[in-house]
Amino acid sequence: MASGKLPTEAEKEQIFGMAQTEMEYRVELFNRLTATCFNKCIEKRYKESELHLGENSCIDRCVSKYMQVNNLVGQLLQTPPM
Amino acid sequence: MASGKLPTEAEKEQIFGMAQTEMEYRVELFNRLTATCFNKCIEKRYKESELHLGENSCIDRCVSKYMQVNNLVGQLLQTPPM
Amino acid sequence: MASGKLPTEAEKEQIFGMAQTEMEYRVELFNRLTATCFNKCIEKRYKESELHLGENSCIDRCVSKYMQVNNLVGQLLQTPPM
Amino acid sequence: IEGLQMKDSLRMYNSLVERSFNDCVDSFRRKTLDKQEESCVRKCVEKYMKHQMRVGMRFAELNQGAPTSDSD
Amino acid sequence: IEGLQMKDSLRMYNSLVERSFNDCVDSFRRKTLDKQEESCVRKCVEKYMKHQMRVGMRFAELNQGAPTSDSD
Amino acid sequence: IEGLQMKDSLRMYNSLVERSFNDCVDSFRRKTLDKQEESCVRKCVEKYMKHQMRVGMRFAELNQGAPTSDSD
Repeated sequence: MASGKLPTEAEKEQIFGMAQTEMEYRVELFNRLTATCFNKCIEKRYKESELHLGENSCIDRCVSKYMQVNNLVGQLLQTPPM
Repeated sequence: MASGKLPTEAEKEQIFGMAQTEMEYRVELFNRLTATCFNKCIEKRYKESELHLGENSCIDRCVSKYMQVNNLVGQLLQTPPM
Repeated sequence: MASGKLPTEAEKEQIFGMAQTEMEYRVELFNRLTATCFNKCIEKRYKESELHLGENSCIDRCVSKYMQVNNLVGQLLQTPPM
Repeated sequence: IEGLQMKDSLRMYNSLVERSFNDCVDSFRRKTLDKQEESCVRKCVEKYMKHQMRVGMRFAELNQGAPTSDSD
Repeated sequence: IEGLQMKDSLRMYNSLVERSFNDCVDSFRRKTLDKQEESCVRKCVEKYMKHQMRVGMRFAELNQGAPTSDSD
Repeated sequence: IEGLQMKDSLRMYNSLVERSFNDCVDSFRRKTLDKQEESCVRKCVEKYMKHQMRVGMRFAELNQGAPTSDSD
Protein backbone atom coordinates (compact mmCIF):
# COMPACT_ATOMS: atom_id res chain seq x y z
CA MET A 1 0.00 0.00 0.00
CA ALA A 2 1.47 3.37 -1.02
CA SER A 3 2.20 5.55 1.98
CA GLY A 4 0.21 8.76 2.28
CA LYS A 5 -2.74 7.30 0.40
CA LEU A 6 -5.97 5.91 1.70
CA PRO A 7 -6.45 2.21 0.98
CA THR A 8 -8.79 1.38 -1.89
CA GLU A 9 -11.77 -0.91 -1.44
CA ALA A 10 -9.81 -3.87 -2.88
CA GLU A 11 -6.90 -3.23 -0.52
CA LYS A 12 -9.25 -2.99 2.44
CA GLU A 13 -10.75 -6.35 1.52
CA GLN A 14 -7.33 -7.93 1.20
CA ILE A 15 -6.24 -6.58 4.58
CA PHE A 16 -9.44 -7.85 6.15
CA GLY A 17 -8.93 -11.25 4.54
CA MET A 18 -5.39 -11.48 5.89
CA ALA A 19 -6.51 -10.48 9.36
CA GLN A 20 -9.18 -13.17 9.28
CA THR A 21 -6.74 -15.84 8.10
CA GLU A 22 -4.31 -14.79 10.84
CA MET A 23 -7.06 -15.06 13.43
CA GLU A 24 -8.15 -18.47 12.20
CA TYR A 25 -4.52 -19.59 12.41
CA ARG A 26 -4.22 -18.44 16.02
CA VAL A 27 -7.51 -20.03 17.00
CA GLU A 28 -6.39 -23.34 15.51
CA LEU A 29 -3.00 -23.08 17.23
CA PHE A 30 -4.73 -22.45 20.56
CA ASN A 31 -7.16 -25.35 20.07
CA ARG A 32 -4.44 -27.84 19.16
CA LEU A 33 -2.23 -26.62 22.01
CA THR A 34 -5.10 -26.97 24.49
CA ALA A 35 -6.02 -30.49 23.38
CA THR A 36 -2.38 -31.63 23.22
CA CYS A 37 -1.49 -30.36 26.69
CA PHE A 38 -4.67 -31.86 28.12
CA ASN A 39 -3.59 -35.24 26.74
CA LYS A 40 -0.05 -34.85 28.08
CA CYS A 41 -0.81 -33.40 31.52
CA ILE A 42 -4.25 -34.34 32.80
CA GLU A 43 -5.14 -37.55 34.60
CA LYS A 44 -7.81 -39.37 32.68
CA ARG A 45 -9.45 -41.07 35.65
CA TYR A 46 -11.20 -37.82 36.62
CA LYS A 47 -11.34 -38.50 40.35
CA GLU A 48 -11.57 -34.82 41.17
CA SER A 49 -12.79 -31.75 39.39
CA GLU A 50 -9.84 -29.61 40.53
CA LEU A 51 -6.48 -29.44 38.78
CA HIS A 52 -3.82 -30.54 41.25
CA LEU A 53 -0.39 -28.96 41.66
CA GLY A 54 1.41 -31.37 39.36
CA GLU A 55 -1.12 -30.84 36.60
CA ASN A 56 -0.92 -27.07 36.90
CA SER A 57 2.85 -26.92 36.57
CA CYS A 58 2.76 -29.46 33.76
CA ILE A 59 0.30 -27.21 31.87
CA ASP A 60 2.57 -24.17 32.27
CA ARG A 61 5.60 -26.00 30.96
CA CYS A 62 3.63 -27.70 28.21
CA VAL A 63 2.36 -24.36 26.86
CA SER A 64 5.87 -22.94 27.01
CA LYS A 65 7.42 -25.90 25.19
CA TYR A 66 4.63 -26.03 22.61
CA MET A 67 5.22 -22.40 21.71
CA GLN A 68 8.94 -23.08 21.40
CA VAL A 69 8.24 -25.94 19.00
CA ASN A 70 5.89 -23.62 17.12
CA ASN A 71 8.64 -21.02 16.74
CA LEU A 72 11.25 -23.61 15.81
CA VAL A 73 9.07 -25.10 13.08
CA GLY A 74 8.47 -21.57 11.79
CA GLN A 75 12.23 -20.99 11.51
CA LEU A 76 12.84 -24.35 9.84
CA LEU A 77 10.18 -23.83 7.19
CA GLN A 78 11.65 -20.48 6.24
CA THR A 79 15.17 -21.80 5.69
CA PRO A 80 14.75 -24.70 3.26
CA PRO A 81 16.84 -27.74 4.26
CA MET A 82 20.18 -27.73 2.44
CA MET B 1 -36.69 -8.31 15.72
CA ALA B 2 -39.65 -6.04 16.46
CA SER B 3 -42.97 -7.88 16.34
CA GLY B 4 -45.40 -6.88 13.67
CA LYS B 5 -42.63 -5.70 11.34
CA LEU B 6 -41.06 -7.39 8.38
CA PRO B 7 -37.39 -8.25 8.89
CA THR B 8 -34.91 -5.94 7.19
CA GLU B 9 -32.27 -7.24 4.80
CA ALA B 10 -29.66 -7.17 7.59
CA GLU B 11 -31.93 -9.11 9.92
CA LYS B 12 -32.65 -11.68 7.23
CA GLU B 13 -28.94 -12.18 6.70
CA GLN B 14 -28.36 -12.62 10.42
CA ILE B 15 -31.16 -15.16 10.70
CA PHE B 16 -29.78 -17.04 7.72
CA GLY B 17 -26.29 -16.99 9.23
CA MET B 18 -27.58 -18.39 12.53
CA ALA B 19 -29.50 -21.13 10.76
CA GLN B 20 -26.36 -22.08 8.83
CA THR B 21 -24.22 -22.17 12.00
CA GLU B 22 -26.88 -24.30 13.70
CA MET B 23 -26.87 -26.70 10.76
CA GLU B 24 -23.09 -26.94 10.72
CA TYR B 25 -23.18 -27.68 14.43
CA ARG B 26 -25.66 -30.51 13.96
CA VAL B 27 -23.73 -31.97 11.04
CA GLU B 28 -20.54 -31.99 13.10
CA LEU B 29 -22.37 -33.54 16.08
CA PHE B 30 -23.73 -36.27 13.81
CA ASN B 31 -20.33 -36.94 12.23
CA ARG B 32 -18.51 -37.19 15.55
CA LEU B 33 -21.29 -39.35 17.01
CA THR B 34 -21.15 -41.68 14.00
CA ALA B 35 -17.38 -42.07 14.11
CA THR B 36 -17.28 -42.49 17.89
CA CYS B 37 -19.99 -45.17 17.99
CA PHE B 38 -18.35 -46.99 15.08
CA ASN B 39 -15.14 -47.12 17.13
CA LYS B 40 -16.95 -48.30 20.26
CA CYS B 41 -19.34 -50.83 18.71
CA ILE B 42 -18.08 -52.29 15.45
CA GLU B 43 -15.67 -55.21 15.12
CA LYS B 44 -12.61 -54.11 13.26
CA ARG B 45 -11.82 -57.44 11.66
CA TYR B 46 -14.58 -56.99 9.10
CA LYS B 47 -15.37 -60.66 8.61
CA GLU B 48 -18.87 -59.92 7.39
CA SER B 49 -20.58 -57.01 5.74
CA GLU B 50 -23.69 -57.26 7.91
CA LEU B 51 -24.07 -55.69 11.34
CA HIS B 52 -24.78 -58.47 13.82
CA LEU B 53 -27.27 -58.31 16.69
CA GLY B 54 -24.75 -57.23 19.31
CA GLU B 55 -23.47 -54.42 17.11
CA ASN B 56 -26.97 -53.17 16.39
CA SER B 57 -28.00 -52.92 20.02
CA CYS B 58 -24.64 -51.38 20.90
CA ILE B 59 -25.25 -48.67 18.27
CA ASP B 60 -28.70 -47.85 19.67
CA ARG B 61 -27.38 -47.50 23.21
CA CYS B 62 -24.30 -45.62 22.06
CA VAL B 63 -26.38 -42.98 20.24
CA SER B 64 -28.65 -42.65 23.27
CA LYS B 65 -25.75 -42.23 25.71
CA TYR B 66 -23.89 -39.86 23.41
CA MET B 67 -26.91 -37.58 23.22
CA GLN B 68 -27.20 -37.68 27.01
CA VAL B 69 -23.57 -36.63 27.34
CA ASN B 70 -24.27 -33.91 24.78
CA ASN B 71 -27.15 -32.59 26.88
CA LEU B 72 -25.22 -32.86 30.12
CA VAL B 73 -22.26 -30.92 28.74
CA GLY B 74 -24.71 -28.28 27.50
CA GLN B 75 -26.14 -27.91 31.03
CA LEU B 76 -22.70 -27.78 32.63
CA LEU B 77 -21.43 -25.07 30.30
CA GLN B 78 -24.42 -22.88 31.07
CA THR B 79 -23.93 -22.97 34.83
CA PRO B 80 -20.34 -21.85 35.34
CA PRO B 81 -18.45 -24.02 37.86
CA MET B 82 -18.07 -21.91 40.99
CA MET C 1 -25.71 -25.44 -19.68
CA ALA C 2 -27.17 -25.13 -23.20
CA SER C 3 -24.54 -25.68 -25.89
CA GLY C 4 -23.74 -22.74 -28.11
CA LYS C 5 -24.65 -20.22 -25.43
CA LEU C 6 -22.49 -18.22 -23.14
CA PRO C 7 -22.92 -19.09 -19.44
CA THR C 8 -24.98 -16.64 -17.42
CA GLU C 9 -23.64 -15.04 -14.24
CA ALA C 10 -25.47 -17.62 -12.09
CA GLU C 11 -24.04 -20.47 -14.11
CA LYS C 12 -20.55 -19.01 -13.84
CA GLU C 13 -20.93 -18.82 -10.08
CA GLN C 14 -22.12 -22.41 -9.88
CA ILE C 15 -19.21 -23.62 -12.01
CA PHE C 16 -16.78 -21.68 -9.85
CA GLY C 17 -18.38 -23.14 -6.69
CA MET C 18 -18.04 -26.68 -8.02
CA ALA C 19 -14.43 -26.10 -8.99
CA GLN C 20 -13.70 -24.83 -5.50
CA THR C 21 -15.43 -27.80 -3.85
CA GLU C 22 -13.47 -30.15 -6.12
CA MET C 23 -10.22 -28.45 -5.16
CA GLU C 24 -11.02 -28.59 -1.46
CA TYR C 25 -11.76 -32.29 -1.85
CA ARG C 26 -8.40 -32.94 -3.53
CA VAL C 27 -6.52 -30.92 -0.92
CA GLU C 28 -8.16 -32.90 1.87
CA LEU C 29 -7.45 -36.19 0.09
CA PHE C 30 -3.78 -35.20 -0.27
CA ASN C 31 -3.51 -34.13 3.36
CA ARG C 32 -5.06 -37.30 4.73
CA LEU C 33 -2.95 -39.43 2.38
CA THR C 34 0.21 -37.63 3.47
CA ALA C 35 -0.50 -37.99 7.19
CA THR C 36 -1.61 -41.63 6.86
CA CYS C 37 1.45 -42.72 4.88
CA PHE C 38 3.73 -40.85 7.29
CA ASN C 39 2.20 -42.86 10.14
CA LYS C 40 2.51 -46.14 8.25
CA CYS C 41 6.01 -45.69 6.74
CA ILE C 42 8.21 -43.33 8.75
CA GLU C 43 10.26 -44.29 11.80
CA LYS C 44 9.19 -42.21 14.74
CA ARG C 45 12.52 -42.15 16.52
CA TYR C 46 13.84 -39.53 14.09
CA LYS C 47 17.49 -40.54 14.26
CA GLU C 48 18.24 -39.05 10.87
CA SER C 49 16.76 -36.31 8.76
CA GLU C 50 17.00 -38.31 5.52
CA LEU C 51 14.41 -40.79 4.32
CA HIS C 52 16.09 -44.16 3.98
CA LEU C 53 15.52 -46.65 1.16
CA GLY C 54 12.88 -48.69 2.98
CA GLU C 55 10.91 -45.57 3.85
CA ASN C 56 11.03 -44.30 0.28
CA SER C 57 9.69 -47.48 -1.25
CA CYS C 58 7.09 -47.77 1.48
CA ILE C 59 5.86 -44.25 0.62
CA ASP C 60 5.54 -45.10 -3.09
CA ARG C 61 3.51 -48.22 -2.39
CA CYS C 62 1.45 -46.50 0.28
CA VAL C 63 0.40 -43.72 -2.10
CA SER C 64 -0.44 -46.27 -4.76
CA LYS C 65 -2.53 -48.41 -2.41
CA TYR C 66 -4.25 -45.41 -0.87
CA MET C 67 -5.37 -44.23 -4.30
CA GLN C 68 -6.67 -47.73 -5.06
CA VAL C 69 -8.70 -47.70 -1.86
CA ASN C 70 -9.95 -44.24 -2.82
CA ASN C 71 -11.12 -45.52 -6.20
CA LEU C 72 -12.66 -48.65 -4.71
CA VAL C 73 -14.64 -46.68 -2.15
CA GLY C 74 -15.83 -44.41 -4.94
CA GLN C 75 -17.13 -47.43 -6.89
CA LEU C 76 -18.80 -48.93 -3.82
CA LEU C 77 -20.65 -45.76 -2.93
CA GLN C 78 -22.05 -45.47 -6.44
CA THR C 79 -23.51 -48.96 -6.48
CA PRO C 80 -25.68 -49.16 -3.38
CA PRO C 81 -25.22 -52.42 -1.46
CA MET C 82 -27.84 -54.98 -2.47
CA ILE D 1 -26.78 -24.88 1.60
CA GLU D 2 -26.48 -27.35 -1.28
CA GLY D 3 -22.77 -26.54 -1.44
CA LEU D 4 -22.50 -27.26 2.27
CA GLN D 5 -24.07 -30.71 1.88
CA MET D 6 -21.75 -31.48 -1.03
CA LYS D 7 -18.72 -30.42 0.99
CA ASP D 8 -19.88 -32.44 3.93
CA SER D 9 -20.42 -35.64 1.96
CA LEU D 10 -16.96 -35.24 0.41
CA ARG D 11 -15.46 -34.95 3.88
CA MET D 12 -17.34 -38.09 4.94
CA TYR D 13 -16.04 -39.82 1.83
CA ASN D 14 -12.44 -38.86 2.60
CA SER D 15 -12.75 -40.00 6.19
CA LEU D 16 -14.19 -43.35 5.11
CA VAL D 17 -11.28 -43.88 2.71
CA GLU D 18 -8.82 -43.08 5.49
CA ARG D 19 -10.58 -45.37 7.96
CA SER D 20 -10.81 -48.38 5.65
CA PHE D 21 -7.20 -47.89 4.52
CA ASN D 22 -6.00 -47.73 8.12
CA ASP D 23 -7.99 -50.76 9.23
CA CYS D 24 -7.30 -52.93 6.17
CA VAL D 25 -3.87 -52.12 4.74
CA ASP D 26 -0.75 -52.80 6.74
CA SER D 27 1.70 -54.38 4.36
CA PHE D 28 3.72 -52.36 1.88
CA ARG D 29 5.61 -55.10 0.07
CA ARG D 30 3.54 -54.59 -3.07
CA LYS D 31 1.99 -51.59 -4.66
CA THR D 32 -1.40 -53.11 -5.40
CA LEU D 33 -4.09 -54.30 -3.01
CA ASP D 34 -4.25 -58.05 -2.56
CA LYS D 35 -7.57 -59.96 -2.50
CA GLN D 36 -7.77 -59.95 1.26
CA GLU D 37 -7.21 -56.22 1.58
CA GLU D 38 -9.77 -55.49 -1.11
CA SER D 39 -12.36 -57.71 0.56
CA CYS D 40 -11.65 -56.03 3.90
CA VAL D 41 -12.20 -52.58 2.37
CA ARG D 42 -15.50 -53.72 0.81
CA LYS D 43 -16.80 -55.04 4.13
CA CYS D 44 -15.61 -51.99 6.02
CA VAL D 45 -17.41 -49.64 3.64
CA GLU D 46 -20.62 -51.68 3.68
CA LYS D 47 -20.60 -51.92 7.45
CA TYR D 48 -19.88 -48.23 7.77
CA MET D 49 -22.80 -47.27 5.52
CA LYS D 50 -25.19 -49.54 7.41
CA HIS D 51 -23.89 -48.20 10.70
CA GLN D 52 -24.34 -44.63 9.53
CA MET D 53 -27.88 -45.31 8.41
CA ARG D 54 -28.81 -46.81 11.79
CA VAL D 55 -27.18 -43.93 13.67
CA GLY D 56 -29.12 -41.53 11.44
CA MET D 57 -32.43 -43.17 12.34
CA ARG D 58 -31.76 -43.13 16.08
CA PHE D 59 -30.47 -39.57 15.90
CA ALA D 60 -33.63 -38.43 14.11
CA GLU D 61 -35.83 -40.20 16.67
CA LEU D 62 -34.07 -38.57 19.60
CA ASN D 63 -34.29 -35.17 17.95
CA GLN D 64 -38.03 -35.58 17.58
CA GLY D 65 -38.47 -36.84 21.10
CA ALA D 66 -39.97 -40.05 19.77
CA PRO D 67 -39.95 -43.06 22.09
CA THR D 68 -37.23 -45.62 21.26
CA SER D 69 -37.92 -49.33 21.00
CA ASP D 70 -34.97 -50.47 23.11
CA SER D 71 -35.89 -50.64 26.79
CA ASP D 72 -33.30 -49.48 29.30
CA ILE E 1 -16.00 -12.24 13.01
CA GLU E 2 -18.76 -12.83 15.51
CA GLY E 3 -19.94 -15.71 13.35
CA LEU E 4 -16.44 -17.14 13.41
CA GLN E 5 -16.29 -17.06 17.22
CA MET E 6 -19.69 -18.73 17.42
CA LYS E 7 -18.58 -21.45 15.01
CA ASP E 8 -15.38 -21.95 16.92
CA SER E 9 -17.06 -22.30 20.29
CA LEU E 10 -19.52 -24.82 18.83
CA ARG E 11 -16.58 -26.85 17.50
CA MET E 12 -14.98 -26.72 20.96
CA TYR E 13 -18.26 -27.82 22.47
CA ASN E 14 -18.52 -30.80 20.10
CA SER E 15 -14.95 -31.85 20.78
CA LEU E 16 -15.52 -31.68 24.55
CA VAL E 17 -18.60 -33.89 24.23
CA GLU E 18 -16.61 -36.40 22.18
CA ARG E 19 -13.70 -36.37 24.63
CA SER E 20 -15.78 -36.84 27.77
CA PHE E 21 -17.85 -39.55 26.10
CA ASN E 22 -14.71 -41.39 25.00
CA ASP E 23 -13.03 -41.13 28.38
CA CYS E 24 -16.09 -41.90 30.52
CA VAL E 25 -18.42 -44.26 28.65
CA ASP E 26 -17.32 -47.78 27.79
CA SER E 27 -20.22 -50.00 28.62
CA PHE E 28 -23.23 -50.36 26.34
CA ARG E 29 -25.40 -52.71 28.35
CA ARG E 30 -27.88 -49.94 29.11
CA LYS E 31 -29.06 -46.96 27.17
CA THR E 32 -28.82 -44.43 29.97
CA LEU E 33 -25.75 -43.10 31.75
CA ASP E 34 -25.18 -44.59 35.19
CA LYS E 35 -24.16 -42.45 38.21
CA GLN E 36 -20.49 -43.17 37.77
CA GLU E 37 -20.44 -42.22 34.11
CA GLU E 38 -22.35 -39.04 34.78
CA SER E 39 -19.99 -38.05 37.58
CA CYS E 40 -17.02 -38.79 35.32
CA VAL E 41 -18.42 -36.54 32.57
CA ARG E 42 -19.00 -33.72 35.09
CA LYS E 43 -15.43 -33.88 36.35
CA CYS E 44 -14.01 -34.17 32.86
CA VAL E 45 -15.87 -31.05 31.72
CA GLU E 46 -14.90 -29.06 34.82
CA LYS E 47 -11.27 -30.06 34.51
CA TYR E 48 -11.26 -29.26 30.82
CA MET E 49 -12.67 -25.78 31.37
CA LYS E 50 -10.13 -25.03 34.11
CA HIS E 51 -7.37 -26.42 31.94
CA GLN E 52 -8.45 -24.28 29.02
CA MET E 53 -8.56 -21.17 31.14
CA ARG E 54 -5.02 -21.77 32.41
CA VAL E 55 -3.73 -22.47 28.91
CA GLY E 56 -5.40 -19.27 27.76
CA MET E 57 -3.59 -17.21 30.42
CA ARG E 58 -0.19 -18.69 29.62
CA PHE E 59 -0.82 -18.34 25.90
CA ALA E 60 -1.72 -14.67 26.30
CA GLU E 61 1.40 -14.02 28.45
CA LEU E 62 3.69 -15.60 25.88
CA ASN E 63 2.08 -13.63 23.08
CA GLN E 64 2.73 -10.41 24.93
CA GLY E 65 6.27 -11.39 25.82
CA ALA E 66 5.44 -11.03 29.51
CA PRO E 67 7.71 -12.80 31.99
CA THR E 68 6.27 -16.05 33.34
CA SER E 69 6.25 -16.92 37.01
CA ASP E 70 7.56 -20.47 36.61
CA SER E 71 11.36 -20.55 36.69
CA ASP E 72 13.08 -22.95 34.31
CA ILE F 1 -8.29 -19.30 -4.26
CA GLU F 2 -5.12 -17.68 -2.98
CA GLY F 3 -6.79 -17.31 0.39
CA LEU F 4 -7.66 -20.99 0.34
CA GLN F 5 -4.03 -22.01 -0.32
CA MET F 6 -2.86 -19.74 2.48
CA LYS F 7 -5.39 -21.23 4.89
CA ASP F 8 -4.43 -24.72 3.85
CA SER F 9 -0.72 -24.20 4.36
CA LEU F 10 -1.40 -22.71 7.80
CA ARG F 11 -3.39 -25.80 8.71
CA MET F 12 -0.52 -28.00 7.49
CA TYR F 13 1.86 -25.90 9.56
CA ASN F 14 -0.25 -26.31 12.70
CA SER F 15 -0.55 -30.05 12.21
CA LEU F 16 3.22 -30.37 11.76
CA VAL F 17 3.83 -28.48 15.01
CA GLU F 18 1.39 -30.77 16.81
CA ARG F 19 2.94 -33.90 15.33
CA SER F 20 6.54 -33.00 16.13
CA PHE F 21 5.57 -31.88 19.64
CA ASN F 22 3.72 -35.14 20.27
CA ASP F 23 6.51 -37.32 18.92
CA CYS F 24 9.42 -35.42 20.51
CA VAL F 25 8.32 -33.89 23.82
CA ASP F 26 7.31 -36.09 26.72
CA SER F 27 8.95 -34.61 29.76
CA PHE F 28 7.57 -31.58 31.56
CA ARG F 29 10.15 -31.09 34.27
CA ARG F 30 11.47 -27.95 32.59
CA LYS F 31 9.85 -25.23 30.59
CA THR F 32 12.42 -25.09 27.80
CA LEU F 33 13.25 -27.67 25.16
CA ASP F 34 16.45 -29.60 25.83
CA LYS F 35 19.03 -30.34 23.08
CA GLN F 36 17.62 -33.77 22.37
CA GLU F 37 14.05 -32.57 22.00
CA GLU F 38 15.13 -29.74 19.72
CA SER F 39 17.16 -32.09 17.54
CA CYS F 40 14.21 -34.48 17.37
CA VAL F 41 11.88 -31.68 16.23
CA ARG F 42 14.37 -30.63 13.52
CA LYS F 43 14.62 -34.15 12.14
CA CYS F 44 10.88 -34.68 12.32
CA VAL F 45 10.21 -31.50 10.35
CA GLU F 46 12.86 -32.28 7.72
CA LYS F 47 11.61 -35.81 7.31
CA TYR F 48 8.05 -34.62 7.06
CA MET F 49 8.86 -32.11 4.36
CA LYS F 50 10.77 -34.69 2.33
CA HIS F 51 7.98 -37.18 2.83
CA GLN F 52 5.40 -34.66 1.70
CA MET F 53 7.39 -33.82 -1.41
CA ARG F 54 7.66 -37.47 -2.38
CA VAL F 55 3.97 -38.07 -1.76
CA GLY F 56 3.23 -35.01 -3.89
CA MET F 57 5.24 -36.40 -6.83
CA ARG F 58 3.56 -39.82 -6.67
CA PHE F 59 0.16 -38.24 -6.24
CA ALA F 60 0.69 -36.07 -9.32
CA GLU F 61 1.89 -39.06 -11.37
CA LEU F 62 -1.16 -41.13 -10.46
CA ASN F 63 -3.48 -38.24 -11.26
CA GLN F 64 -1.95 -37.94 -14.72
CA GLY F 65 -2.05 -41.69 -15.29
CA ALA F 66 1.73 -41.71 -15.80
CA PRO F 67 3.50 -45.03 -15.36
CA THR F 68 5.28 -45.41 -12.04
CA SER F 69 8.85 -46.63 -11.75
CA ASP F 70 8.21 -49.12 -8.96
CA SER F 71 7.23 -52.51 -10.35
CA ASP F 72 4.55 -54.42 -8.49
